[in-house]
Amino acid sequence: MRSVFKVVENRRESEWTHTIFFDKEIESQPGQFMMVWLPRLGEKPFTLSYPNAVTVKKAGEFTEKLAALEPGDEIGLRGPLGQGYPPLKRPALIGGGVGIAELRLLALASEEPSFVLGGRTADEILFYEEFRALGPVHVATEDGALGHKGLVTELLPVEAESYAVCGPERMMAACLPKLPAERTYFAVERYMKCAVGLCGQCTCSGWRVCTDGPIFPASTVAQMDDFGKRRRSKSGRWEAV
Amino acid sequence: MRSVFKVVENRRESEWTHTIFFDKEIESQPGQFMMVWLPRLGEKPFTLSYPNAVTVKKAGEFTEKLAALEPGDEIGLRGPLGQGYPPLKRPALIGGGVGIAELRLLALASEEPSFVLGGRTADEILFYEEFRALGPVHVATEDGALGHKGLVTELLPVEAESYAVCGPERMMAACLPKLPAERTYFAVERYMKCAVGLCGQCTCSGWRVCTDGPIFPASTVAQMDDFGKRRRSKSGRWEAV
Amino acid sequence: MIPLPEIDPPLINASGILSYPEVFAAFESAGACLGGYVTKSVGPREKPGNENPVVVYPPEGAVLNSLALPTQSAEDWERDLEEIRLRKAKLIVSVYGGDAPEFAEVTGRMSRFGDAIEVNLGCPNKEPGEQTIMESIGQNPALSAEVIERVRDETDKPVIAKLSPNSDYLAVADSCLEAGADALGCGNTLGPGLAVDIRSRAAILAGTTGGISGPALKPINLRMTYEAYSRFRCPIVAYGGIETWEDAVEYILAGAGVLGVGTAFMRKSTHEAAALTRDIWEGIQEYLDGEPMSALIGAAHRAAEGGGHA
Amino acid sequence: MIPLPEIDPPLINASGILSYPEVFAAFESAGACLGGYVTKSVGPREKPGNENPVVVYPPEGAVLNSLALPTQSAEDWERDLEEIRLRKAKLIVSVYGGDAPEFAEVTGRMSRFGDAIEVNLGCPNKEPGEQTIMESIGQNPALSAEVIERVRDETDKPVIAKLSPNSDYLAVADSCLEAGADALGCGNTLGPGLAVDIRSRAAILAGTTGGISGPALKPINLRMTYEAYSRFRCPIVAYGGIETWEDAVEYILAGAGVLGVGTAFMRKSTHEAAALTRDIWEGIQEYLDGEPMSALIGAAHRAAEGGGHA
Ligand SMILES: Cc1cc2nc3c(=O)[nH]c(=O)nc-3n(C[C@H](O)[C@H](O)[C@H](O)COP(=O)(O)OP(=O)(O)OC[C@H]3O[C@@H](n4cnc5c(N)ncnc54)[C@H](O)[C@@H]3O)c2cc1C
Ligand SMILES: Cc1cc2nc3c(=O)[nH]c(=O)nc-3n(C[C@H](O)[C@H](O)[C@H](O)COP(=O)(O)OP(=O)(O)OC[C@H]3O[C@@H](n4cnc5c(N)ncnc54)[C@H](O)[C@@H]3O)c2cc1C
Ligand SMILES: Cc1cc2nc3c(=O)[nH]c(=O)nc-3n(C[C@H](O)[C@H](O)[C@H](O)COP(=O)(O)O)c2cc1C
Ligand SMILES: Cc1cc2nc3c(=O)[nH]c(=O)nc-3n(C[C@H](O)[C@H](O)[C@H](O)COP(=O)(O)O)c2cc1C
Ligand code: FES
Ligand code: FES
Repeated sequence: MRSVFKVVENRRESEWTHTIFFDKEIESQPGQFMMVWLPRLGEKPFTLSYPNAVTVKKAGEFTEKLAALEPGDEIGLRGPLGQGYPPLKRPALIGGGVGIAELRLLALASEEPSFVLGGRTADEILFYEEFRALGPVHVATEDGALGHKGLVTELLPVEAESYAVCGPERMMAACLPKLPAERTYFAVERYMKCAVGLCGQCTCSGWRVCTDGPIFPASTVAQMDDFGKRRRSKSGRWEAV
Repeated sequence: MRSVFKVVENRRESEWTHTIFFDKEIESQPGQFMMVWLPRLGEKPFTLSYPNAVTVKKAGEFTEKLAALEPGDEIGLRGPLGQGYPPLKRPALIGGGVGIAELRLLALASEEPSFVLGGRTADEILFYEEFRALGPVHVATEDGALGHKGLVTELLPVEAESYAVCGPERMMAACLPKLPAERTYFAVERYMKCAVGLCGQCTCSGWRVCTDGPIFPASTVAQMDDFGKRRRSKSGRWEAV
Repeated sequence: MIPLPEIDPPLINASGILSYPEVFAAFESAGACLGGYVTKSVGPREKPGNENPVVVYPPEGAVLNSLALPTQSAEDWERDLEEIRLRKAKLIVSVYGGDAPEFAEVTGRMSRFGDAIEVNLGCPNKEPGEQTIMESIGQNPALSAEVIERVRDETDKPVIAKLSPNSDYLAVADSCLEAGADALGCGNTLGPGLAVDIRSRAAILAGTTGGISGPALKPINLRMTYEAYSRFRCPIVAYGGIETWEDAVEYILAGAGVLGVGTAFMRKSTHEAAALTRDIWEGIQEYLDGEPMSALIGAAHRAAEGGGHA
Repeated sequence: MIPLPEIDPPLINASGILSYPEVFAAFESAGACLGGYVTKSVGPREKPGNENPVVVYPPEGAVLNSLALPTQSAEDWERDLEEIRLRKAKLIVSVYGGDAPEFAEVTGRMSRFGDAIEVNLGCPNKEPGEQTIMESIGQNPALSAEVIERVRDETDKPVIAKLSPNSDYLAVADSCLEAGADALGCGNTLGPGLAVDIRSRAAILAGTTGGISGPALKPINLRMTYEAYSRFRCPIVAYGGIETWEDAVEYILAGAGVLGVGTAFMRKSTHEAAALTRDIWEGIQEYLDGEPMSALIGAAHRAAEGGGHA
């Protein structure tokens, strides 16, 4: 699927984060992603936070422009792509930074979710009130403005029947040993080009994240030597995560 | 659909006519046709007489080879193509020559059919016994060996609720004024190349026989100035029918 | 440059599709939205073309044809065009020959019928023993120019040089325009390509290979249109895989002012085909939303030059 | 001529698909039936390639890509190939450069790893400001020969000249074989082609145009294979729209001895892709029904020469 939609709302979520709503809903499994196209600017991967929205953290030129779109502007979407989460029972959803937004649709699709969320400061704990209405929410902020002062990993382990982790790779790598190998899922990010499994650019220890992932079971992630360590740059050169 | 099948039986029907059975059945509407391909020899239009057979009258090089195929030989088929007959109630099926064979599947699909068949001699009245089991059969032969001595048109009109005519074009043209304009259908033949409506080769007064036909209602045929008169040769030149 | 006649709506059939005037007339009677009729390419002498099979359509939107330009004689074509009149569509006579004098001869005969002459420089099919027009002329800028010059001498009607995608088409277009062509046809079929039957181990087409039309051709001829418009800003008649109004709009944005529909008529009855042309034209008009079509032609270039994101 | 290594099964990935050795290794672990791994084309210097979007897939079996040969440096590739070992697949290093000395330089570095060297003469994509390899080298028989000669000097491994379908490829192949190539790669992507977004009126690919792969390419590269085999009777590695065992058999009958799979892996997980390669190989084997594959290579030519109907 490739389509161009119209932006209908730009909702500021935090200092760095905006949710961009468009005029049609897309059916996807939580965890699948979209390639977002801004004509003549570029195309980059984002996860739906609503059936008709992506939540974007300003990280560079593309995300700056994306987060600044206004109603009436056009936004191209290709997808949904990749493998999402399987249905999860009583999951603990562990999110860091904008990764929290990527857990929203999973939270809505899950039975009795609980949340373990981390960020630099309170402002970064996205959808805090909404998640509190769904289940217990544990928070860690680096500046201590909300919840535990420190890192989200310090809140682990928590009791749950399954786990989904989405956040910066080093945070996820730190979570890996603290969570069971079964019924735990990680959202892996790599630089994407084709996003359909052809170019190999998004390799993580040989798995193509765009097609085998981005959601991987912990048992697979545990065998990925490169996870948390290295990734291929745009040109294919190894760089540290 | 394009497939190569294996011939399983060659059944001699008359001096000039053979039925070639192959190893798979093809679903079609009576009246639709197939392009029969003999590798490295050619491809020509034929109507199914059984779901897995065509009945072929030897008329030239291709039909000679086709009528001589033996079990194990390969036969390519493309189709079914074109528009067949609508469902007909109490039809009189009027056939001449090998056109009789093209009516067989229609006969089997029709309620209470009757038959009006013509040929040079008794041998050419194909499927005679089989048709007699289905309904009344009126026959005309030029040599008088079976039924009325003379032309099939001399048996018309006959009483029926609908009519289907398939035979040499001049015979069909002679039938046209003797049959009602409603509920009567003619099987038009023209030289075919693409057989899918592209090349225009099979034009009969602008209708592409391969795609708009080969089965046309009499009301349409009555408006075809070229019917019974002229057709385009392989190169597009007009020639008499 | 002689302007193209006003083709309204700017949709036509592609040459060799429908082929004969009475077939086009039947489309008109059925309410087809086609502002122009292009004849089958008319050659100097009667010629049967290749034996069947002349088409094969491997899955995935590619049709291979190896018709190899069957034609009645130009004389017989004259008789046809005298006899069979169109309702109101403009008449574009497609011409071909084995060399420049033959192209000229046919043009001389047919010019009085046509509102425009389309010169087929790109057919990639041949009967056994022949050379294709693509190889003998259409891939060579100088020989193509010679053909256009001779055609130009024979007619005061606008001349469309219909190019092969399998050529250095910008160079060919350049010399054709230099030689007096008024518009470019972008373009003929691709390849040719091959299809093999794995059971009999034979090439399927009697002509072995066949020019590729249909959706598989679209990205190629769309690029040709885009590049030709970018370089020459001349009138362009586009052909190649136009099946929907969106396809047509892509070609218009790339630079085409007239759209030819061919393979999209495959397996469509006259009524279905006529409905398809209406759908395409309605879709274009809705897209235009009141803008004149001229505002849209080549708009992808203006957008690209404008830069920035829309 | 140096024979190609025995690639068993005779299926490989196409260069630029999967790209990195660890991805291929994952395919092997998942049980893929691939007897050889072709690297992404290795260039002399690090190069990011075009910005996204680098692929668009208009419906109907055509994928357009405008990657434009992103590559880490040849040095980094050496490190990769030292580190990541394949189970048992043969290693074919695909090389490219801006001119013959660069091709030679990369070949010199990479030769020790490869069981064969594939020379990419036909990439039709470029970063802004560059020329494509297809234009600067692959469409020119003399320059292609120069590249092959220089590559030949740098390696004693078999050299595969991978051709562009958008060239006078028989002439190019002729000079490449003359210059020391041991096999032909038939071939690279087609076009390039264009896709335009009608809402924003922009070309979709950041590189504007992209080489066409997938089913739409099959009839073209199949014809290339057929013609090359007919002319040269040399070993041929075929690429282009191979998705099923039937596709593979068509190429084998046309003359290919090794089959490359690329676009067919699109949107397939590693396990699905591995299963696809098994299906293709099993289908070929059933078709062979005990005959050796060598009996099948080019059989369509023998059948055609035999004449008569099967
Ligand atoms: C599966 C997946 C889902 C994602 N979902 C979201 C989301 O919902 N919300 C969100 O804000 N961000 C998400 N991202 C990250 C987002 O794609 C990047 O932040 C964005 O591409 C940065 O682009 P930029 O031009 O603004 O920054 P740049 O200056 O180009 O880069 C900033 C960072 O983004 C990474 N990046 C740049 N381009 C790509 C690319 N093509 N593919 C992957 N990473 C890239 C760079 O490696 C770098 O680490 C997701 C990434 C992936 C792989
Ligand atoms: C829709 C349709 C259904 C037909 N069904 C049957 C059938 O069930 N049984 C049967 O015996 N015949 C049928 N025919 C006629 C059959 O196609 C021809 O008899 C056959 O093509 C003759 O080929 P040939 O090489 O043997 O003879 P030729 O010497 O080539 O020609 C003999 C006659 O067949 C006609 N013919 C040749 N090639 C074609 C062609 N490509 N398309 C149309 N007509 C052609 C010629 O015009 C000529 O009148 C049908 C024709 C059409 C159009
Ligand atoms: C069956 C067939 C016959 C054709 N005959 C001609 C012809 O006589 N002259 C010509 O210039 N082009 C001919 N063409 C090419 C078409 O005019 C057109 O350029 C091409 O098919 C691309 O358009 P399409 O994809 O819409 O079919 C023919 C194409 C087909 C499929
Ligand atoms: C995404 C992508 C990247 C490619 N990169 C290269 C490359 O680096 N070198 C090369 O020689 N061919 C490259 N090609 C061409 C393929 O190797 C192959 O020749 C072509 O895609 C046809 O095969 P297919 O239809 O099976 O994909 C690439 C093709 C695609 C789709
Ligand atoms: S981004 Fe191309 S394979 Fe994943
Ligand atoms: S045979 Fe080509 S249109 Fe009918």
